[in-house]
Amino acid sequence: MDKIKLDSFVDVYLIGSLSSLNIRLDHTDKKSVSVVKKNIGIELPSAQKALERNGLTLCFVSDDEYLLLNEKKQNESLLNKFKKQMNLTTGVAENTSDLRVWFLIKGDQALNALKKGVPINLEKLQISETNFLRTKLGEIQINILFKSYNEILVSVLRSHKEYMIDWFEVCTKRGTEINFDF
Amino acid sequence: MSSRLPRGGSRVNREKLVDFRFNGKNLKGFDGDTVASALLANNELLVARSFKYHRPRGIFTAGEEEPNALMGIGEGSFFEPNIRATEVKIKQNMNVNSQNHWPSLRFDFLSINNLLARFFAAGFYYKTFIWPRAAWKYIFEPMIRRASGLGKAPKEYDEEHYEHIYHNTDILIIGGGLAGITAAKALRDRGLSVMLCEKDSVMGGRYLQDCKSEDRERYKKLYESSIEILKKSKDIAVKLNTCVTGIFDHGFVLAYEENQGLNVTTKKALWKIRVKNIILCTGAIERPIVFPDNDLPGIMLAASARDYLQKYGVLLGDRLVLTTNNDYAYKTAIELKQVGIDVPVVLDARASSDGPLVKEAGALGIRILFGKCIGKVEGKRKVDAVGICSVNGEGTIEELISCNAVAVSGGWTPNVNLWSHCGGKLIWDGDLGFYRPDPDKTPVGKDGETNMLALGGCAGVFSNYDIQDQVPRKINQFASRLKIKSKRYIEPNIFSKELERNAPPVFVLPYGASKDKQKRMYIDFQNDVKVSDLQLAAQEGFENVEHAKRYTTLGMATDQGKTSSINGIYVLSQSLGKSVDTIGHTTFRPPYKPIPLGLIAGQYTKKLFKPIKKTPIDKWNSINNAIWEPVADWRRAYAYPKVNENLEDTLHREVLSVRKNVGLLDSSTLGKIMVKGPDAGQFLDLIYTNMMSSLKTGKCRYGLMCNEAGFVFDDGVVARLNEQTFLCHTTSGGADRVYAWFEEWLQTEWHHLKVFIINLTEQYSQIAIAGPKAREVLQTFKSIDLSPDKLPFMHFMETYIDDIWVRVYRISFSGELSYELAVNSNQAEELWNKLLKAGKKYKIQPYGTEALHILRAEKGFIVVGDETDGTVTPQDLGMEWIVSKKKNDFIGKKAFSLPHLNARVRKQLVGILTLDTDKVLPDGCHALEDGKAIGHVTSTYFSPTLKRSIALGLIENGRSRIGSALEFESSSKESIFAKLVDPSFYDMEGSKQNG
Amino acid sequence: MKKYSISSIVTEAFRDNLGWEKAWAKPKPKKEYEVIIVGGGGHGLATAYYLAKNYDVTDIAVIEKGWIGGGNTGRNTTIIRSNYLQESSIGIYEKSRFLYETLSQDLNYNIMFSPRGVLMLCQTEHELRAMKRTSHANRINGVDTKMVTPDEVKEIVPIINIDGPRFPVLGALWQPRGGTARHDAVAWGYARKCSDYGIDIIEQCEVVGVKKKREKIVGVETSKGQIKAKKVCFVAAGHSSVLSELAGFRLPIESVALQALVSEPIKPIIDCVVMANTVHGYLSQSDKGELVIGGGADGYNNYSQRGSFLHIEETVRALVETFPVISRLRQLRQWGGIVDMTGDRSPIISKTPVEGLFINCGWGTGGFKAIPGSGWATAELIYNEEPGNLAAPFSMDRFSEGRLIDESAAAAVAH
Amino acid sequence: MLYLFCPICRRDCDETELSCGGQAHLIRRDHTSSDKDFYRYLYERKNDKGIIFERWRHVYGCGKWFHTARCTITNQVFGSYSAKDALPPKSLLAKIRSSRVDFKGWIK
Repeated sequence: MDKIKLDSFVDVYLIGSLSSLNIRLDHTDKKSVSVVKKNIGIELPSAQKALERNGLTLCFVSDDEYLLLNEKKQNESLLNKFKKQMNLTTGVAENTSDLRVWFLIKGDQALNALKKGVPINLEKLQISETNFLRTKLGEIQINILFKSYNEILVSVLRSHKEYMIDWFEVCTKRGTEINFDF
Repeated sequence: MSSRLPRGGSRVNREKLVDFRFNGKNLKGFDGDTVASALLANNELLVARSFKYHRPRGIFTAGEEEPNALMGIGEGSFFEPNIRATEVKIKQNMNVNSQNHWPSLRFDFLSINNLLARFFAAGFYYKTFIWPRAAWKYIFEPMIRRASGLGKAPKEYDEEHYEHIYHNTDILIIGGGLAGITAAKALRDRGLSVMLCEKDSVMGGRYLQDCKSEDRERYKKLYESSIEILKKSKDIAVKLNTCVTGIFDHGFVLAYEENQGLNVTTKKALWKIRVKNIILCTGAIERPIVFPDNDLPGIMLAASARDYLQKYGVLLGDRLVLTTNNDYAYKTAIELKQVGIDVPVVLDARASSDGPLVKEAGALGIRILFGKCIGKVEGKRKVDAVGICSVNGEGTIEELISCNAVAVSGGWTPNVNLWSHCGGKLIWDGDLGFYRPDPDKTPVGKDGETNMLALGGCAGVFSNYDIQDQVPRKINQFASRLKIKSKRYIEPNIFSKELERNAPPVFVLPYGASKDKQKRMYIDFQNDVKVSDLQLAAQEGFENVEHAKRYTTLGMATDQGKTSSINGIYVLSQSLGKSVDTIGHTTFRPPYKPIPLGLIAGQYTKKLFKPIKKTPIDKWNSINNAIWEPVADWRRAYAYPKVNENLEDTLHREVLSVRKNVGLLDSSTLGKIMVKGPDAGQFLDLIYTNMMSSLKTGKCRYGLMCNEAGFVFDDGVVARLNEQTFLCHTTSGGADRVYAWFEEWLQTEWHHLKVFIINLTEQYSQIAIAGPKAREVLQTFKSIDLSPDKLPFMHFMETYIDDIWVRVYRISFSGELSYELAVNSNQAEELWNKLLKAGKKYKIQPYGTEALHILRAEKGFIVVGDETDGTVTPQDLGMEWIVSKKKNDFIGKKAFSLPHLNARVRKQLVGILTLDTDKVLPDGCHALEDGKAIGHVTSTYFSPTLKRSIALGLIENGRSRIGSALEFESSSKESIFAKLVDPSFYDMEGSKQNG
Repeated sequence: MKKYSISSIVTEAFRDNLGWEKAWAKPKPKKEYEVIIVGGGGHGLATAYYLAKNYDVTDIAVIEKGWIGGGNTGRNTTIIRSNYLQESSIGIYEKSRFLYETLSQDLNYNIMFSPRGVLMLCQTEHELRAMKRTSHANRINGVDTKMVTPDEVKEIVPIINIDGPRFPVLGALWQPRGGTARHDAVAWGYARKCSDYGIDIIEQCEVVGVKKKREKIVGVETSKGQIKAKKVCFVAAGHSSVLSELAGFRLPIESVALQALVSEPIKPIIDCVVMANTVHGYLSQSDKGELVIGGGADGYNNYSQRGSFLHIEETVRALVETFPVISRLRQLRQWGGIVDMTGDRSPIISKTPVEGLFINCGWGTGGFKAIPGSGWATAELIYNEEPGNLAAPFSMDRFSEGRLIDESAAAAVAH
Repeated sequence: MLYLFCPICRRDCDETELSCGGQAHLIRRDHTSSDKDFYRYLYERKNDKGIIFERWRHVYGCGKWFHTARCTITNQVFGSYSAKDALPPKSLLAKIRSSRVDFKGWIK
């Protein structure tokens, strides 16, 4: 994870790919739901939420689509087993690690950086437990995973990586902070 | 002669001089001066020329409602035309220039229009310039266009940094005057997020300027304490220098932040705010009375003359006559008198008035004449004297008063633009003479409930006492309506009751003005719309207010009628003999004040304009100087020219390298959609025209997708990974469209099918290796066995190249022996380089999309988007074989059975070989049969393989014409003749690709 | 009708212009007319004018629910061109452009038709090929257009940025005799001539019901009482579905908001019309000096004459990228009209299931350029009760007979 | 700018995140239907000036389709409901009738 050299009011780190699985299942199908619970050990999160347990984060994308992120090497074998079992049910789990590229935005102006392109009420989210949003940033799709109010993980399609770096350079330039007069 | 007082001016810092240039003259102002106040301080009364008659124009107001003082400011890439001098603060060495005159501001050649004004009444250009016909194009229009427009456009590209900022708030208070501040205090600590936008650089609005000197201390204390309260409360955020410019549906608000003072680099930001409720406190704008010669420089709105005195210590003139119909304007006379300015007379249109301000003016020895108004103004490019006449009668002059400034006030008009942008209606207040918001027809939010509350000046409530009395009450009602549970807000009212300012409304004086005078009574200063113009519009039948506005261009200038539309509507109503409220008013539209186009574009221009998608092999492509071609959002390598190799040679080299040796193509942009589930086969049978459920695991099958109307819209190879999983490949341009198409059918029509899809387009990259030596190159890797029986045509296998996992498809778009290698994107560049190294001794070369187009055209394969344009069916393409006869239902089946797709003459795909083999048919040229077009060319190239030109085309009953020759028209007048053949020119039996 | 000319202006100038008459009379509606035209926009008034001029039918009422020229006629970007792809489209749009050339003289009303040229940019290989196909179709059907190279584009429009970098200009289709006209003047010019022919123009008169007897038109119910007629023609653009619902049949159209904006007036910087379909924006400069900018239509049904800011933003961003010098010019005003989009983006000039009831609608985003030709063809249809060769391809049942005239598909973008 | 509630993501979505899918509850006509019904399905639309039921897809978010009831004159939105519902739910029709007395109910 190396820091991108930017004259910016937040710190931006390029993480690159994170080992991840796209999961799709019918949550009324007991078998596939139990496969997830047994292998991953995390409840299916509700809308806008992401639940984390020892290096695995399960994010809600829609009522039949979830994104599973893995930050610990030793979970790899567990994931492969899960993938096999899942694909035997009516659901599906597919490796999508190369699909996205992740960035980390750090700093207390992190939320303000996103306000330059995300048309959502970011302040309203209770940042207590992790929130996960899939929305738009300017003209591209973005995933936002709130670790805390000043530490936000974002990901875009890998083909938008350079566009995203340009976006940080333009939109988080020092001096363009969002400030209120009082 | 306007000048600067030795002391005073709350906005200026007299220690800091600022040099600036006006029309080349070096002038001085103070830090904090606007261009307007600085010009007035230097006795620059003449500042502009009007649009139509080029009459001399002076500064008329002190705010964004200014119709006259428009300047070109700045240099080079920061130059900007049509800037209101009243809004921009002067900066060191700022270069200000007046506009729309030649050779100079003082001597403007085009002011001859003014002499010929009688011939240029409203709408004259509809009645003339008709004969002779060509004259309009060659003489009249060029002449009019050269004289049109105000400022000059910038020459250089804009270096400014603009930005869009999204924000959400429960309550947005627009305007930081007394009403806004009181509303903010009343709304704090209620668990609501409140945002207040104030367009000025300081809060307070008018109530500090308009107060009497003895109240100043009391008001100042209230102001300071209020600001302290707002600063301390967490849930209130205040933005200065931010003007709300537009209200849209569902609580979407645009605000333009333009802070000129602070050192922030973002000088210009467009705030996109979502709000639940809006508290409108935008105050009111003073309205002039229309009198003869009222457009001379030196004539100004009464309150604005006072603003210049108090904010900038600037005097409009040292002998000022006030003409008004209300008590409130007397403050201007009083305050100017108190600084020693001679106020020879106050002309009051009313019969009498005993208000305190009138008494105070009398006590100061100011002569007050009731029932009088201005009958004429003398002076060339400035005011020398005014003629007094009675308000009734046709305006004969009773007395001439020499003076060099005139202040005028016809009362105040509530600022209702923002109320009206999104559904809010207005009602006419007959006795006060203005439109104000109709409390029963408010703008509504998404839920149909009212979402805007107008308070203070913009609701027609002007006096401080009334505002302080009503605002807390209205806010508490508003809070209870929104079921916001919290204590009622009460605030002591420190203001004293004041007399009503607007007295009986007066719009145009004298009432019986003669025809000649009416031609010198200006309503819209910038577009030179006179009282006589509106009378002419009414006379000619343009009775609807919208017709009158368009016919006379009233209120169509850059101030959008802020100080002129009410007076214009009054004159129209008098001419038609109808009451003003039956006339109605024109529509208020965003933006409230003009905003830069660059601001609307925001930061998403230049580098961030329309995001480019780059493949994992993009870096290699750019290093090897690929020419780029935009395909959907991607950029793809079009060709890889060598140093000073022309494009034609590059394409020939790349095509022949595939035909003779082996070529490498970056086709990562191919759409890749995984379809998984027990009903996956059944779903794909419904989507594709041919059977997919019968596809065996490990095999591939080419498929065509049509829409319900039977027209082809995408194609690609489908591979069956296992019993429940298919991988559908689509065209690059169609990837997202097809994914959305699958989701639409699965979610809204066939939601009983147990199928899930995942868009894996960017998870895998795809590298095509094609040519006679393709297999040999791959065989150099020990770990891989591609013998024909191991991997026959239209099959795939998963294997490893060294340690890189790949899925090798034996499919071919070029017609050669070819493999497409799917690899996880992170290892794509590594594999690409491995293949190049391995293929070196086989003379491997990369080829681009154009070479691919030539290769597939030689083979006769179609490209969706070239051969098809959304009106072409599989049958037209001669692909009946791909339309399943057995399937019960699929998208397009009904359409194929329709009479029109079969009976009528259809354009069919054919190959076209020109008789002269060197002649290449032009792109998109048409086939002719006795003069009528019967078809067009869809793809046309010179084929390096066959050393002749080839083309594909869609020709009426094409297949039955095969063998015959046809005439093709071309731009160079002589036709080209060509023979129609089967649409395939190379290796028809497919021995190469199947070998 | 008092003739407009320089001499009449001079004589009137010396008597305070008191001699000018009403441009069009404001009669009360009669009980019955031979023909009622519902919709007082450009197309409606032109239909009435050509009924009188070509077939001297003058017992006509043009009824308008608001004020004439107040609908799309007063809200468009005034572009006139005929460089279409399909032969039947070329027929009607070229006829219109041809009639526009002499309209000022025919109506004795200066509509300021300015044949200053229309440039349609090609910014992708695909669009270049599609435009070349159109240029060939134009040449065969007698429309004077030609492809021009990027350098020629730069010559015609010096302020254009042809080098991208995102979408470099690869060429353009140039129609020198396309151009613009003053939209209000077209409506008022036709209205004045119609009134002179004795045609009744009735404003503030909304149709609230349709009277039929066994699927044959009898008349219409309006806010000013019932009016009978042998023939009725709906020419109401965005409100066509509202009227067809009253008459008991449905149309293949959707009404959406189409927005436009003008900048503050500046000295001339661009003399022709430039259209950039790939990035969705088009631009011309009026004779007052304002840049007139238009873009794509909204994506959802909407009768509110207000659109979404997102389209203004997309269009302006595309044009600032294509003409960087306009970045510091300021938007003066924005507005929206309700356009009626058909399935194949081509108009409907046709009989309807109700005998004696005709309809002219479906012009979508391209109605202004077709006003004279549409009026001509609709007059022919109403008079003969059978469509002439201009209107024939645009019958309502072309959808059920699959004779689609698809203009947008070819360019793969909304034209 | 519309601000529609996505029932899946349980939040209001800016119009720029969505794409409209036109008239809701069109019944798909397959090969067994008459030519006339098929053309109506492809091209004929209600295009009402008033309350309409339309389809939206949350393209930049969950990717799910949903239905909304919206007035095309004032852009008032009465509610969103699932893409799986073949008809507008009764509760929604009641809510519309309560605020719009002239509402003629759901017409095919």
